[in-house]
Amino acid sequence: MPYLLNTPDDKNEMLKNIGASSIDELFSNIPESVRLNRPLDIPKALTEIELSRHIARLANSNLNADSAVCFLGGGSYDHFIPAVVDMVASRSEFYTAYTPYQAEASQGSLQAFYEFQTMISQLTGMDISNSSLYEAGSGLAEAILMAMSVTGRMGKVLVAESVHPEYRLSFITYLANLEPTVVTVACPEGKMCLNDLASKLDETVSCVIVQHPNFFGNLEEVEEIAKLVHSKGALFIVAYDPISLGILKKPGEYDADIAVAEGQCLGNPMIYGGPYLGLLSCKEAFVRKIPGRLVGQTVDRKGKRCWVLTLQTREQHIRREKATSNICTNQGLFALRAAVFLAAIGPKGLTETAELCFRKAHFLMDLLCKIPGVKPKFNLPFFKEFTIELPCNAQVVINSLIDDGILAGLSQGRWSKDLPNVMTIAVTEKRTRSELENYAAAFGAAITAASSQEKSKALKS
Amino acid sequence: MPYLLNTPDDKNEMLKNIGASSIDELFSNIPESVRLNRPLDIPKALTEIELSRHIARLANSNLNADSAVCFLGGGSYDHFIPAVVDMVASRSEFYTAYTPYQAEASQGSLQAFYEFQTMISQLTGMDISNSSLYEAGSGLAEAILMAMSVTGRMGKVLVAESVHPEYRLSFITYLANLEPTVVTVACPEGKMCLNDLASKLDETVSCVIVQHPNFFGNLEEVEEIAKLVHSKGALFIVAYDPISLGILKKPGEYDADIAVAEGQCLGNPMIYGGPYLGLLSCKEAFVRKIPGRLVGQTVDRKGKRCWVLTLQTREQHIRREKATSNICTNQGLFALRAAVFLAAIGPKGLTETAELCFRKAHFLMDLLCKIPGVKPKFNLPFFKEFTIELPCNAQVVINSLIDDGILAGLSQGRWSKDLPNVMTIAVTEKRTRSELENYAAAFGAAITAASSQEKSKALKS
Amino acid sequence: MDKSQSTGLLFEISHKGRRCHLLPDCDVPTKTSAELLDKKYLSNDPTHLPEMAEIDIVRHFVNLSTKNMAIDCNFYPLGSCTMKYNPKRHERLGALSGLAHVHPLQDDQTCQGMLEILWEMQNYLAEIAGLDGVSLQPAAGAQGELTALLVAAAYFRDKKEKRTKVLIPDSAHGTNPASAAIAGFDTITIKSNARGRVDMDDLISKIDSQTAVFMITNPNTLGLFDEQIVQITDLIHKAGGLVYLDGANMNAILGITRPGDFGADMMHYNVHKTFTGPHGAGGPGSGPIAVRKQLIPFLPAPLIIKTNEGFKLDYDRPKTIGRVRSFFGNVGILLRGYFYIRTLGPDGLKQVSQNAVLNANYLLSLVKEAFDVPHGDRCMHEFVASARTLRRDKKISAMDIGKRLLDYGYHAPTVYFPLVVSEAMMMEPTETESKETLDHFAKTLIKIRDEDAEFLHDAPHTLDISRPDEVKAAKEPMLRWKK
Amino acid sequence: MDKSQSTGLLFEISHKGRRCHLLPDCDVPTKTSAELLDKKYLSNDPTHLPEMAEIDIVRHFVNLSTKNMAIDCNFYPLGSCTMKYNPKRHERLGALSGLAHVHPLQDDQTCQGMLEILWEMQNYLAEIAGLDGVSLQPAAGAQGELTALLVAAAYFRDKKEKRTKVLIPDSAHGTNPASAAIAGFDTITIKSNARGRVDMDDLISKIDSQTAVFMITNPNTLGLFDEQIVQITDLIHKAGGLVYLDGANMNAILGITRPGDFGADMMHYNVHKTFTGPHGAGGPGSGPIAVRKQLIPFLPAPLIIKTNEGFKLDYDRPKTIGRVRSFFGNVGILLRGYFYIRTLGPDGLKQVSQNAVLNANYLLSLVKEAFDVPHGDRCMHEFVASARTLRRDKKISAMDIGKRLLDYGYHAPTVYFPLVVSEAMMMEPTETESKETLDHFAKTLIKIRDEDAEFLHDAPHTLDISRPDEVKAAKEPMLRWKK
Ligand SMILES: Cc1ncc(COP(=O)(O)O)c(C=O)c1O
Ligand SMILES: Cc1ncc(COP(=O)(O)O)c(C=O)c1O
Repeated sequence: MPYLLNTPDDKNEMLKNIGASSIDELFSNIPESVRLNRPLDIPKALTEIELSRHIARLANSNLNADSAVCFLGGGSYDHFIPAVVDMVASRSEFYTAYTPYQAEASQGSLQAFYEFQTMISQLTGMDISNSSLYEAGSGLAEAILMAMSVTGRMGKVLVAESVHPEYRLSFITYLANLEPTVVTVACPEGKMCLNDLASKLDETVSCVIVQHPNFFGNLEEVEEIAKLVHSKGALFIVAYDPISLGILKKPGEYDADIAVAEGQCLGNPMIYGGPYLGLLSCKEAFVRKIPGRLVGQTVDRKGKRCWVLTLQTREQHIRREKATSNICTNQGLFALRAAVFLAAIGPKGLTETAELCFRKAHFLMDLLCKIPGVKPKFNLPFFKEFTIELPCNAQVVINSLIDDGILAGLSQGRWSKDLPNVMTIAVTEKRTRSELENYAAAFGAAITAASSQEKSKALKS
Repeated sequence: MPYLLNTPDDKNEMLKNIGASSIDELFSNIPESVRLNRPLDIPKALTEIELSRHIARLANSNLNADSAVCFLGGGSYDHFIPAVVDMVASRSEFYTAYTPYQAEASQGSLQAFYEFQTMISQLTGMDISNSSLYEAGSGLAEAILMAMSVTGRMGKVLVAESVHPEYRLSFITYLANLEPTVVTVACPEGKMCLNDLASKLDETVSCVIVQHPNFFGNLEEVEEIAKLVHSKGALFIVAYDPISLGILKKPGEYDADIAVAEGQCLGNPMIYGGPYLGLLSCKEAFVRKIPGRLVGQTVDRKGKRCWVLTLQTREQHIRREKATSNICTNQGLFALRAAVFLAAIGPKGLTETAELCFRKAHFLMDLLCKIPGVKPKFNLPFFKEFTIELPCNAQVVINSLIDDGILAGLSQGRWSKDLPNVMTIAVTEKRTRSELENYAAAFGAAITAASSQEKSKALKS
Repeated sequence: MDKSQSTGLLFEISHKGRRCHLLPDCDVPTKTSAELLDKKYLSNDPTHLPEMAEIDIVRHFVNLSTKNMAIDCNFYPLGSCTMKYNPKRHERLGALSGLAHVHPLQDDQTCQGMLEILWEMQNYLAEIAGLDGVSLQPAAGAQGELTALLVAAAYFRDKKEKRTKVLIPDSAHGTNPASAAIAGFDTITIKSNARGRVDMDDLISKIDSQTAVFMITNPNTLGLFDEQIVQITDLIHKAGGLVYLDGANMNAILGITRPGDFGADMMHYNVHKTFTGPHGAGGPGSGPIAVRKQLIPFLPAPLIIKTNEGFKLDYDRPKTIGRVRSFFGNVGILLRGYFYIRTLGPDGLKQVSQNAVLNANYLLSLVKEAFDVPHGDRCMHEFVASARTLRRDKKISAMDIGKRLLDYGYHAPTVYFPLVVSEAMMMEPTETESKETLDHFAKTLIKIRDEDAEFLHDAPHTLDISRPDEVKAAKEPMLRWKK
Repeated sequence: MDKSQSTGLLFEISHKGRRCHLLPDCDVPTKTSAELLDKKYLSNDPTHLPEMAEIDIVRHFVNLSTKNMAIDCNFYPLGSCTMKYNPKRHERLGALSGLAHVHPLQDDQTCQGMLEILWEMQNYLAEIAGLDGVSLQPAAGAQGELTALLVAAAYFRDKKEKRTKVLIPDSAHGTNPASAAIAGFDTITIKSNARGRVDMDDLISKIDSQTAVFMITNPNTLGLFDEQIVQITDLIHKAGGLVYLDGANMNAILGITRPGDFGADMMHYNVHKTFTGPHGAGGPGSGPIAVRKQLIPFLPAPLIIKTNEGFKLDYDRPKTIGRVRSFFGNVGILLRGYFYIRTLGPDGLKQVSQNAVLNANYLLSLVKEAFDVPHGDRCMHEFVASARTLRRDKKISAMDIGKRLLDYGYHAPTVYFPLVVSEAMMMEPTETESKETLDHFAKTLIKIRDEDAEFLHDAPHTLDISRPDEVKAAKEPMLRWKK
């Protein structure tokens, strides 16, 4: 059996030393009545050769961003991952270590996490950052719990309708049995309606959550929102796109209180949704309310600079039910990947990447909107993702582009019955002009086909 | 520019310290007349994103053992490479180190090479092994030079016709300007003709070279050959297949003097022919004549066991034109891979692998020979590779199987005009029964098609 | 050997103008963001990231890495963490483009292979649990706990029962009460008895009509299988409550007994423990939950179902609690769990537990000669020794021993947990270690016991640092580098 | 930290019955080898390989690896070896199935992408050399030398000229004379003059009608560009000989001057040096050769040609010397060279040499304050310092300094080569190092110079071992483990 080291001889010697006559005897205080007296009903063992063949077959059956041209976004993006990121993350010492509880045996990871915390703070212009949460959806839930604790307000939590529907559902689920109710602020024109916000904002509101750029790709009026929110003493929680900060104002510049993001775009593969990387940074004043692990700098007994997990009294293993969060295992390896990514891309690279995304997305938007019947859904500024309205069902168009090797975009109809003809398209720095032009051509053909099909269906019925 | 670290400011400071006014000045003693005063005519620089796209496109255009079912052999085989081999070889400390000249800074590699030397000795049953040569063809050339030196004989070198034609050509080329002449021993029935050997063997012969299993896959009569060769005081050099030693007699068991092999099969990718791994092991008596690097055990100044490059007076950097070989850079990383592979496969795994190859090859041979017109070319025992005769041109059949995703085998017509209808097929442990059955079915169909085409051609002409 | 040149902070190594990742020139004629966007959106503050060359980054992180201990380098008997070997084939297969580069919102028809693997994984985990339904969504054990408690709350709400209490043994992991709190429950602590099991009297006295869930870790954090389990689950069920199994210790019972069979209604797995997801110096994990039939309607959406047209994400779950995160789950870790289960098969998984328990008992048999082991001579996959006598007699603490072990190339056991044992040293060897390793380790422990106390207080002596000042770290928190 | 548990020899760790790589059951009904083969073929001797589990193998080699210094961890200024950074993208791309798993005997039509890359590589190397034809076949620099000399021999044979001598400067690398010997030539040594260049008088006196080839390394192993080169190549050509350039030092002159332009007729590249193939602790390398038009017919077969039906391996070369190895060449290293050339482009390659030379001169300017640098204030990509004064005055040798550098985290320079400088320390920083690194390194060198001689004789002090007994190793050779 692979991974098991005891030979029959070993076992006998060990049992002798233990004073047991058999391995079964070691399980004797498991009541007979609850023993499983049959083999588990799972498939029989595979050798590495067999497993590799089996998995290669299944993997090959999936379209993916290497085998197709990917325009999907919605929180997960086909950004380029420099090889140096994979190389560092594949170091045994990093990926097969546990949480750095023994500081002396973990200075490598502790220092890397401290660098991660610093870079996330630098990136966002916020004071401090924790050393990761699971991903953005539950990260927002943590941010809300934190805001409740900071403000002491158990009233409403306001969220823009333009926040990713899966993020919204995540924190609504987290809060289901707690006092606050989550109230949605309308976004009739693709971004948060400031009037609706003003009308719902009062002194019981602990926080307001906005995503910027939002789920449609549009930019929000974050500066005005921040002022409004702060005028009622609530906290402003923003969900940002880390890559966008190569161009756009940082959360710290527009006075966000807590900045949360999905860090997948920072050197992490899309891998069907996870593991991803929840980023949370905030103002210094909230430091003792922050969820998750924090690495701090200190000195050892000889005065040498070093790093440790700190402020652990916030955490569940000490504070139990009074902890700031229940999180234990976080996303260490992916925080490391993000740290390497940020060091590799640097300030110039981030700006260039953001600018490439921006220009290519706008180029594609322009191309698509030349197709008869296709038009921007909103007339709002956007970054790398945009939303258009088609003259036909978006999912039909998306399906028909699969054969062209194109993962064309997200149909908003998936989340909203009112938007069957609306789709959102993401463009990263990896896309080339010819990919964009081919896409537009295929898109045009698909629209023509789909429209005529719809018409003939309509005629028939 | 990637990989260049000096910024303009750095350069200025450095030039100041050097006392030069410009970088150009540093090149001033290159005569003007021979300067290249234009840019090199090579394509412009690509970023990592662009290079990755470019290479992925070219790589995808190649059939390979992952995308096709591979039955090609002839010295390079599609054996399975356990993941642990890649993992160890990707350790920065191993693959980005230089030759271990500074023993203190190289104990990792030195110990690994010592383990490699030991395992190659264990595998072959020979006394000692060096720490690698380039590959098998030039490895045989080195073995011949060594045999000349050991025996002091500058007369003939005898080689079986059944030795890999590229190996034969390699050492013939090496020896072109030296005294010995290479004489071929005939193999009319697919293995070395002992009578022909006896007739050509005399006291001037330094060595006799046999490959076992040979280029057709057949087993040679190594024990009888050894006796014959030794009876005239010549050395017996055998080229073996390392995997075959899970079943077959070891070179040490049949009294070979020098055993050479292609170590690609020991955990190294086929990668279109190289880098591969030349294995050379021999009797202890020849130790000071051995080509290439040797790692030896010793102690450090505190008596601690350690390892160093040793017997360097054999080598070119000390002995110059009198060295046992001109080899300097060898195949360190691939020797490491082989060491990991051998540790991973272990004695049982090697036997099981050999047995799987053997049985699957024999199964396929039986299946193919049920196809009308297909028959074994020789009636000789074989290991994992066998040679059959078709009723039509072998290359035509091979070409027609490409569309079935099958790399079908080697046409012997490539090397020998007399054998257009003969092909050699290799089967490794990776092949499954259904692959073999599919292959036989496709093969049968291809033969039918090819034969009828040949017939109609023949009719027409 | 000095490594300080490359292991300063990135920000100290940073050099103005250095670049690593270069971007292609823009190949579209579109205007720039400065031209197209209103100034109010554009940052006025330059990005303050370090400026590094690739070689600097590599040297920095490679040299940093060697300051870690890790399974691939060291025996790592960290109790409750199941630090088993992470097979290298998992990393190779998990990196295949057809898995690693699948977008989470791809349509089902474009990723049938992925869905097949995950659907199978749902089934395997249900079978191993002896339960009926599985959600692969939770990102780690703690989130699995929370998810299951939210499911329980929804279940009771659906049944119109108002139950507010979650009962938790004092030996439980901190995530249990923390999760209960977020799920809106009051937590009631249940005492352990002298044998390290649930104190039945205390339990019985605390069960009432408000009892929603009893959370039990079995084998518990002392490495003991609570043989009262059937009685306990009966009691809870009779009171109308549900039993939750914290599955962190599943490595002891795979294929031997199943939580569903001994009365648990819900549980989480730590795939990163039991099914060997690499721990990554603190994650990622994956914490799928398994539940009994009546709770399935409340599981988060989507689940994967098999239909005539292939595998599908099923969102049509009217009673679902919703979701606890975006996207499907921590697929990368689930894949590794799948690879592992497929590699071992039914017989192999059972042998995993048999050998994990054998190794722990063997280590216990070696260690008990030198250290107190308060809960007896037998254990499941781990046990808790105590340095209390040593502390009393020689002022040598569990921490001292743990730190000194580092010098000898062994990671420390989990110390000071569970809280119910003083000077606790919780040791979990796992099944992927050899008898030789355990022999050596035990010898080293005994050797350390006999070393000088002062010397031990200053241990480790051969690592890069020793005994960081944690008080200072917490009092004057420095959580980031600043110029 | 103690690593001895896992870094004993594999054979000592081996444990009877352990397994790592398991094989599937046989799925064909065929008989076994024991049934089908005559007993005389079957081994009677069980295989004596170590028996290991995967975790044992991983811990062993991972811990062993940390006993190496390497570019990814340390500045490695080993002269003549061009220890430049090995880009990580190369490893990723080189591992693609469509490259790594192509069989060498696949038909041309099945691997056009591979052939395209290699055909391009032939062209790039010809252009960089300023020569006309390229063979990618040789496995390393030494084999490139041999191949080219065999080509030269065939060329003269074809011309019916009997030329037996190869002239080689005394500063040349040992492979030069060793290759000449195998190619059947007599080697004649040419002196260096006081300026480290070819002694023209000696050269002229040794040129005669027997002169086949003059092998020159330029820049030479002292890091000096011999500005007499045009005069030298003219002399050789006039005598009817050919000029061979040892291209180990091409890193100094990429895009600045070309061997073909300064009169070389043949050369080899060390792709593993100049074009950054990872050195792998001793290989693999790749040593392609470039030659002038009249020599092309003699190059080994096959070359790649471009035809209307695509790229082809051309074996139809009637005058070819044959081949020097099986299969195409060290493709894995050639691919990395191709990746590198494509990443840098024409301007980048020139900057490589400019910065390599700048770095070497800068380091020289720092080092010369403390050490002799016998051949002056300027150099190309490397220079040779000498510890001769230090040796005389303080009994500190080049070896002592090299060994002490290890303690400081720097690999030693090449010591005692070239032979023409006593107490030589040959330093080649390469272009992939920063000014900061050079500053630090130079400071360290100067610091070492002032350390105690006795202390230095025993250096290194902080590595795993110190000063192995090489005499013992050679006198009583132990080349393998035995029970
Ligand atoms: C007993 C127990 N329960 C729960 C957890 C929490 O699991 P996770 O860290 O995956 O969130 C752990 C792990 O640390 C544990 O040991
Ligand atoms: C100047 C010089 N020539 C030739 C060689 C031989 O090259 P290789 O080691 O690739 O065979 C070397 C490298 O060691 C060298 O430095």
